[in-house]
Amino acid sequence: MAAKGIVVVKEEWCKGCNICAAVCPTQVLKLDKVRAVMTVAHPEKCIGCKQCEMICPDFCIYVFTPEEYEEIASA
Amino acid sequence: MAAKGIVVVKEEWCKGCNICAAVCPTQVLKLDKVRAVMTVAHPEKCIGCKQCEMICPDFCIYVFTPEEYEEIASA
Amino acid sequence: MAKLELKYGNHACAEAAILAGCRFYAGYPITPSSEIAEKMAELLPKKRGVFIQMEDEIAAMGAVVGASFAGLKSMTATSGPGFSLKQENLGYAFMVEAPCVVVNVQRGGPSTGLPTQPGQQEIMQSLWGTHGDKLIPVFYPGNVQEIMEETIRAFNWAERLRTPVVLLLDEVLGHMRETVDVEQFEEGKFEVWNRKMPDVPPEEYLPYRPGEDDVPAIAPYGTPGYRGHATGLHHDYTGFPTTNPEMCQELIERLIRKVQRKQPEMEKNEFYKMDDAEIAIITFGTTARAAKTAVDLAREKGIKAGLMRVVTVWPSPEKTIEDVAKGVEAILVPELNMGQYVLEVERCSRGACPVYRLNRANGKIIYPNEILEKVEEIARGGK
Amino acid sequence: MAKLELKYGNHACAEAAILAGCRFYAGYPITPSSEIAEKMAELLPKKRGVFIQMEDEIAAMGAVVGASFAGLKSMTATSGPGFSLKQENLGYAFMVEAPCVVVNVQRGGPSTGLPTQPGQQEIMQSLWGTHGDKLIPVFYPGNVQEIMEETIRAFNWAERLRTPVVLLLDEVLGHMRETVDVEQFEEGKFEVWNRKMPDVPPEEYLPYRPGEDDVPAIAPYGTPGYRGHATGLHHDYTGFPTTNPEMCQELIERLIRKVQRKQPEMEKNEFYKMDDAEIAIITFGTTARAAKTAVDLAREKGIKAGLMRVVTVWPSPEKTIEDVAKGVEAILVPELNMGQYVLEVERCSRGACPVYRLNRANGKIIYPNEILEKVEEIARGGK
Amino acid sequence: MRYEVRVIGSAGQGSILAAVVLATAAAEEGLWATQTATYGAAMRSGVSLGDVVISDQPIDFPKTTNLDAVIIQSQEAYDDMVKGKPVRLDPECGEQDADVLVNVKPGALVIVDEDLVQCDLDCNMYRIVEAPIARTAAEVLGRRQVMNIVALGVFQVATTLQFDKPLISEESFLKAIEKSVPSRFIDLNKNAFLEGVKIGQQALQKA
Amino acid sequence: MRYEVRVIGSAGQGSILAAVVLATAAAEEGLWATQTATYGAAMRSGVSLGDVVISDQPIDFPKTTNLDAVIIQSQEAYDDMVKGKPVRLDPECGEQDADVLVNVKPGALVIVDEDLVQCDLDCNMYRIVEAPIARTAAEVLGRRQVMNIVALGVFQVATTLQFDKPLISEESFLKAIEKSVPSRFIDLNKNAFLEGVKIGQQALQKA
Amino acid sequence: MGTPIPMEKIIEKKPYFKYLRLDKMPTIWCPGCGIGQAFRAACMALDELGISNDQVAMVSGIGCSSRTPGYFDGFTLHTTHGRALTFATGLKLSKPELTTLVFTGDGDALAIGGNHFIHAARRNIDLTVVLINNWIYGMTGGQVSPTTPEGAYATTTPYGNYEPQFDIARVAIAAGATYVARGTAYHAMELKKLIMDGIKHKGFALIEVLSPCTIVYGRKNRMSIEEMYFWFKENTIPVKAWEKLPEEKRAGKIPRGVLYHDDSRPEYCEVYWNKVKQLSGGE
Amino acid sequence: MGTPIPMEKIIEKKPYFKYLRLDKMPTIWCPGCGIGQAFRAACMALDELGISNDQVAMVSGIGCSSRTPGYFDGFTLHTTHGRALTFATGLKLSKPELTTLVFTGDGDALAIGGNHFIHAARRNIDLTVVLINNWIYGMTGGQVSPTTPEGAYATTTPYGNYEPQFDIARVAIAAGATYVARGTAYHAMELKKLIMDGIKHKGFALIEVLSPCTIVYGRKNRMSIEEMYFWFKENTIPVKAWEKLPEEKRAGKIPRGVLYHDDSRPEYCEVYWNKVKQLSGGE
Ligand SMILES: Cc1ncc(C[n+]2csc(CCOP(=O)(O)OP(=O)(O)O)c2C)c(N)n1
Ligand SMILES: Cc1ncc(C[n+]2csc(CCOP(=O)(O)OP(=O)(O)O)c2C)c(N)n1
Ligand code: SF4
Ligand code: SF4
Ligand code: SF4
Ligand code: SF4
Ligand code: SF4
Ligand code: SF4
Ligand SMILES: [Mg+2]
Ligand SMILES: [Mg+2]
Repeated sequence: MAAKGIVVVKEEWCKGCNICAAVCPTQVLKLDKVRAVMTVAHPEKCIGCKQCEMICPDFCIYVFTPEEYEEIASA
Repeated sequence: MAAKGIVVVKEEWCKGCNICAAVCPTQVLKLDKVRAVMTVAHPEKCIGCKQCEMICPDFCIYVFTPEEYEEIASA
Repeated sequence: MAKLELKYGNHACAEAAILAGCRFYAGYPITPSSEIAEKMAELLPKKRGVFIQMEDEIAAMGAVVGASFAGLKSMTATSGPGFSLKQENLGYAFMVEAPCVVVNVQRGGPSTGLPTQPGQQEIMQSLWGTHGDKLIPVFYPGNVQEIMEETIRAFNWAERLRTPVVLLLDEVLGHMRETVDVEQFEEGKFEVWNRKMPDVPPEEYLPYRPGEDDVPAIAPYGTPGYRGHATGLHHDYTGFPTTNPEMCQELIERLIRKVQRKQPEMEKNEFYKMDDAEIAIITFGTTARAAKTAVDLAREKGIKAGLMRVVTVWPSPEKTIEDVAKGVEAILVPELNMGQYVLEVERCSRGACPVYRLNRANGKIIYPNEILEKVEEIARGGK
Repeated sequence: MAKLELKYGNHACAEAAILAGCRFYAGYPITPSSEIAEKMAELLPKKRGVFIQMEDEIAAMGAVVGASFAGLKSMTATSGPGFSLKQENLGYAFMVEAPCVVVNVQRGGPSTGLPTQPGQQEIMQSLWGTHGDKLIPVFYPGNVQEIMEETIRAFNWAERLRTPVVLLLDEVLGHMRETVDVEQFEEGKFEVWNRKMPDVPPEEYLPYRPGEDDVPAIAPYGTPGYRGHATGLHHDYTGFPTTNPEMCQELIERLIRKVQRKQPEMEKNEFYKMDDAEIAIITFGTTARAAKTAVDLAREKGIKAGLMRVVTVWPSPEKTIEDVAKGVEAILVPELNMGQYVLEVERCSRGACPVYRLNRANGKIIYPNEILEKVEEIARGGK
Repeated sequence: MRYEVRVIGSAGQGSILAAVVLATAAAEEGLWATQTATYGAAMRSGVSLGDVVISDQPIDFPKTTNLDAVIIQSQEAYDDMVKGKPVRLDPECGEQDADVLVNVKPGALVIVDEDLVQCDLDCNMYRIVEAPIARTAAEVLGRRQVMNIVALGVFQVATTLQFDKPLISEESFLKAIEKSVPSRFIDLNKNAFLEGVKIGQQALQKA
Repeated sequence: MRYEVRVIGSAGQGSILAAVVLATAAAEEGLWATQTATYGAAMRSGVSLGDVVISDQPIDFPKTTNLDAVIIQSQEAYDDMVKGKPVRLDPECGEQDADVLVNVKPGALVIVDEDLVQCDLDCNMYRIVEAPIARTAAEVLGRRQVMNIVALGVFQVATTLQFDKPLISEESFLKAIEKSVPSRFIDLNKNAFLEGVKIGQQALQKA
Repeated sequence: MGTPIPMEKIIEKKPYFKYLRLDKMPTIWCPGCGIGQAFRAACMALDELGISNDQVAMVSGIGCSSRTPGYFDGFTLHTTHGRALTFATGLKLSKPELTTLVFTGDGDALAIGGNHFIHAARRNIDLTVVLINNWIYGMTGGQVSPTTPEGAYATTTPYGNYEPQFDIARVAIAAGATYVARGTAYHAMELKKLIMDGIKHKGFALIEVLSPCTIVYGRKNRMSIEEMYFWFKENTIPVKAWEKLPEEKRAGKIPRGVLYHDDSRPEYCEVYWNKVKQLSGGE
Repeated sequence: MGTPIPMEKIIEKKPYFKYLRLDKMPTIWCPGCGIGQAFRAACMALDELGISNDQVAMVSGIGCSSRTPGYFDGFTLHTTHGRALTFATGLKLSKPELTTLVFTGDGDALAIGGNHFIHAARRNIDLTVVLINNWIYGMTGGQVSPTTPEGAYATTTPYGNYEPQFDIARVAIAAGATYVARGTAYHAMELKKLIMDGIKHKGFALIEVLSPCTIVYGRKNRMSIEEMYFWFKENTIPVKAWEKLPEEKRAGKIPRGVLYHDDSRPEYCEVYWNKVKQLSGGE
């Protein structure tokens, strides 16, 4: 199944609080406990619900539609 | 008609605010405007209702029953 | 000829504030300063300015600083107890460089003290009342005419140096009426200084980058493009907090230096018969008026007394006091307190001559003959 | 042998307060003093004492005075911003002669400043922070052992003189752990003074009639028959307001005199290698610890340096400083501020020798080698 | 020239307002003036007073020390100012024993209400003017409250005892009244002043 | 005798607690000690450190100026302490170029985590002890958090490099742990300390 | 009849006079000022409750109303402006056995002292607060207060007041007060009863007393002493009656009586000292 | 996927990022701290309302929550503890055209700042106050606050908290606030809406944000970050639903949403400046 959302984590700002992973309905996210930053463990499962983005208190996880992502990644 | 109450004004404390006279139902009291103290102008009219005593903000007008008055005046 | 008008001290202060461009007043009533607020409540709305009576003195001081950031010349007035409460936010105003004028009409203290009587008991508190280090100008006029002059001067220096300025009065000055020569307060006849605006484009704007005069040009809040941050924490040129020791040291040094370096220009004293004086009286405000008369009385008795009336109380005229001390045989410092400015005089005179005191803090002013007696005593070599 | 225990500065202060008999604490949290409150919150309920966190520092100071009138030894602790807010009620405590202890763990100022870093910036504010005149004892220990000693001493003098006492610490002292020889704090091994009770029957009782020591014996509120009144207004022996000038003058003079006359007994300094010193360092608290090491370093280099560490900051050891000044070639006053106690040293030394400064107010402490450098410079005759 | 005046009375008699009007009139006249006040401790009771210093030059010490004139509005106020009996008196004065006022210059003008104040002053020491001030206020003007302004009228003419013309002109007083009292009371107060001038003249003639 | 120790690591590695335990142990031993701390400006990031001064006499200056020992818990902390490369090196050290630590005495004890810190020190200048501290904490004790206490164990034995016996006895450390950590964690920490002693001994043998 | 009778004789018949410091009388208040009414009501309440002078502390801040303790023969404390409740909290918590009254004004309690007011209410500490609401700062000569009616004149509202008012009772209840009542200087006996119930109540009790500032407020707003007293008579109604009024008829009318009473919440000192008992190992 | 994309690109798609001072990020707040949530909600609200950076002032006191203005690219003022509303009042009254937000904490606004809080509400001045209620003094390391739940642990309540709490919304309404809402850090989009309505409202608007102090409060009370967020999810319900709940089922549940809204009362600055217009002779 193709991902409905593309998730990007800005590691420099991430504090590893894990709350984004806790709310993700499809277990896309996984905390790297050693570095204490969030990682996108199962990108393919993302349904693009943006719950992670909306709960992140640190402005550091972003969800794009594949189209949006295409646009910004290619630029 | 004999007075039902005997009214005494402690002049040293009286500030002449006139509120006791204003509430007296039988016009017993009258302000001495020159000295700015309350006087008992019509003692005979007093019905002993104590309204004057109860409204005086300066603890300086007292109403006694004739018996009480007898007792303290004679002592 | 002089254009004389009888003015009430506290009202004169309010009127002069308006002349200086004050357009914001926040206060909380307290005897003997309340008439300043009352006059401001009457005048400001007509001048399209803001008057607000706040819930307490702390709030008043806060509102004044808020208005200052909006670009308005702003002021508050109080007396001892209120002055104590304003100290924390006064320190904040110093730290964030918010120009404003704080008037303290001194009454008798300590604590509630003698609310309707005069004192000169906040001389030291004006300098040391807030936690941390601080140096702000403190002016203390001696008559109603000068209340007007000094109020204007207080606003001018506040704006020029971007600093709070304290204006000390005392109950006698605040509550007296006196003829004022109003001619000098006609439009255009007195100077009004305004704060410096940034002369760089928004991209280059740093609100706490000092100019050559050590004063930064901060744009009023709301000026498009010139956004900025201010904090009572130690901060760098951007206005943001820093704990970098060099930056912090530079900040506190600059805040003090920007005032200190203007001390010579700010210094204001009245000298009366000092040229050949052997006994110098150093004092201020209402007490100085008694002292001036005392000087005349002493001269009549053949004692060469003179007066140095200090108007700019802080930063103190260190050098001038030292010079005076070197030129006389004794100094007398009469004050309506238990000995405050005398400490500064003792310090500055560096042992050059003995320094005597005449103190009182019971709500009564010092009369000329009392100063005279003390002067005679000193002349006789006593005490 | 010494019974050593590692204690945290702020906790040591709280523990010592309990030892001194403190049974009431009201406070409002602020870095770096909060641990005093936290320790009190833990200890007091177990000692049948009262702990309350009030809504702000003003309230805390008020509650402390209220409890003092109830007869409890009481205390509050804060840092700069809170100390500013307490000033009005501290002046009230002085005026009504309510014994209590106010601890100020000094951080970096002014304003919010550097909350987690040390400062010595409230030296002057301790004396001049409130409106009106005031003289209260101010003690400043130099290590954790002494924090305990001085806390007890602060309570003792507060009770004996019926006055608020200020205990200054600094962030380094408050936040450090250090071995303490606890033996001297075992029961019965240290002195505890309690306030004097009236020795007259209720009919003759006047709460503000001073004893021979200028201190009145005021009964705790609730003592049957010994009713009384207290006010921050000037008052007579009955405690009721008066504007009688003689009575008012007598009151303010007595309030200051009762402290001043005990100055010799209260004075406490540490002298280190002062006997033959040519350069004296005068300082206190954390800075004095660096200075002591600097003295040793200077001596190693053949410079006769010595240290006078002031523990009783106010009333200041005027006479002692003057004597020191007369006996040395120069004095250096290093402080974590922009120049405060140095003014008092300048004043007291009356020009007897030059007085040099070493100031810093950026949150960093002064290190021994920095003092050494300054001492060397002075020894070389420079600056 | 330094001229010191005190208006003294019981609280509520408007002594301070009279002092304000007087100082304002002096300013109108082109003179320098200071006006200070002292209240009793309580709000309603006790003596209160307004002091005025007038000079042809800027004034140093703004409070009075040595009064040139005093207007006494009540017995309480009079008693407050009496220092005591002088031991030796000028026999011409006719009295064995007389009162002396605190801080009042010999030769000073002393204006007293002839009905309200029983004074026993050393008449050789002061220029005493007694006039029916309160009575004029109550009976002629119908408002006892304006006695303070009536007193000023008396003062205005009485200064001719000390100077060759009144110290301050009538016009200046009238202008000062305009500036100092609420508009609805201006006429009443102007009349009060003019009545005061009248009884002042009568008193001077009598004396 | 004045002996200065620093425990340094990233925020959250318990450097300050280790310093507290060390100072407490010194007190148990009958020595005088001071312990001070420095935090970074931010709460969660940056280096934090705990300093301890130990002496057989009361201590004047309570902060460290010239360290006798340093325990380095993270690369970030290591980098923070490196002053730079000394120009000339003792050739025996085998390296061309080596790091020098700020405010650390020549001959000082430097304890580093062999997995977490890549250090490049002038080995002639310091007594370097490298041990698998974090690994022992995580693997042997099951709790990476106690690495600070493991490090203290290493330190305890390592002081024999500077003195003829350990500066502070095991017993004093164990008592100090009892006094310093919440009761439910005492055993864990004691074990951590003892494991630290073990790997410390191994490291010394290797060295 | 009006003839002088020795004070002791009079006092004999007025038992509440034992609370007066007779040597300090007359009070400094202006003629007709309602503060005296509130003071008498408090004295009568204490008398009726049989609480002796030695059992009462009275604390105040600064203001005309705050001068009351000076006339009360108990343990009295005249403190700083706005802070009475903080001193009272320290005193009461240290000596819970003292019946503690606080006399305060609208400015003292609600302007500068607003924070202490809401926090003392929140804690539900057993203080009886008599708040003299005279709509003005009396002592300092008539500046606007947080209870000055809209449109009224004060020295700092020369063009009429435009600031909204606090509803004191509402704020107190919202903050946590457990006894809230309103009386007036005109309704003397009712006021006594309200204060009495406030003292009996275990917890934070507020009695707001509508009181005429006859001289300062009255003059500024051209009301005579009598007009002011009669205004209270006309414009206040018992809360029971008020509750029955239809909404539209309530405008301009002020309810009097006990506005709120909740005995269910624990009192602060009790909670604290119970805690202490536990932790210090019993009595 | 997780691959680094230049920040400018990301921002392009997140218009509310224009309010961030990117060079000051990351924030100093602890992992998981809810303050960031409230901050984002405010940025999104401003963006949605089309208010530009140059039109906004943000004022705060002291506390973790009060650090917010440092990250907001507008006219920002980080003042003294408890006094934010006083500075904001001076600023807003002088420049009513500036949309003025105040970020504050439970301690800042309700402990030391309680007086300014009730007076700003009374005046009904047009400020939008975002009050981060995290039940604790976060910045100073976890002392009890006027909103700490009963029984909870704080550094100054080592035996559990026994002080009663303020109901913030109730106090605000009683004091005179005209828009009062409550949101949580968990309910991000709802929070944005509440703040948006608060900004739109002409008058004193309070948005209480229940927010986890993950490190200080969480640790003291042994709750993990997730537990704290889910607590808000479980224990708060929309006010509409809450109103329908029978009294006995309400216990332990906290209503979310707009708790009070009154558009009828005039706004303070408007009243003042209209007065000025009259007195100064029109525009
Ligand atoms: C810190 C401080 N600020 C201001 C004052 C001046 N002051 C004294 S009483 C008062 C207001 C009194 O008003 P209120 O509490 O209503 O009492 P009232 O006189 O009306 O009874 C003020 C502002 C003061 N004494 N202390
Ligand atoms: C006058 C003053 N008192 C105390 C402090 C210390 N202080 C700083 S923040 C704070 C409490 C913060 O609590 P809150 O407002 O709830 O903010 P939070 O950190 O929880 O977001 C305190 C007491 C201070 N800075 N100034
Ligand atoms: S957008 Fe939804 S599904 Fe995708 S990672 Fe975020 S929370 Fe999970
Ligand atoms: S919520 Fe944000 S800060 Fe927390 S782990 Fe996820 S991305 Fe990192
Ligand atoms: S008791 Fe009644 S009738 Fe008698 S004088 Fe008083 S009010 Fe009048
Ligand atoms: S009410 Fe009292 S004070 Fe007023 S006039 Fe009557 S007796 Fe005198
Ligand atoms: S000013 Fe007002 S409140 Fe004060 S005593 Fe006079 S009438 Fe009463
Ligand atoms: S201490 Fe609490 S409120 Fe402060 S940043 Fe950390 S989690 Fe947030
Ligand atoms: Mg009032
Ligand atoms: Mg909080």
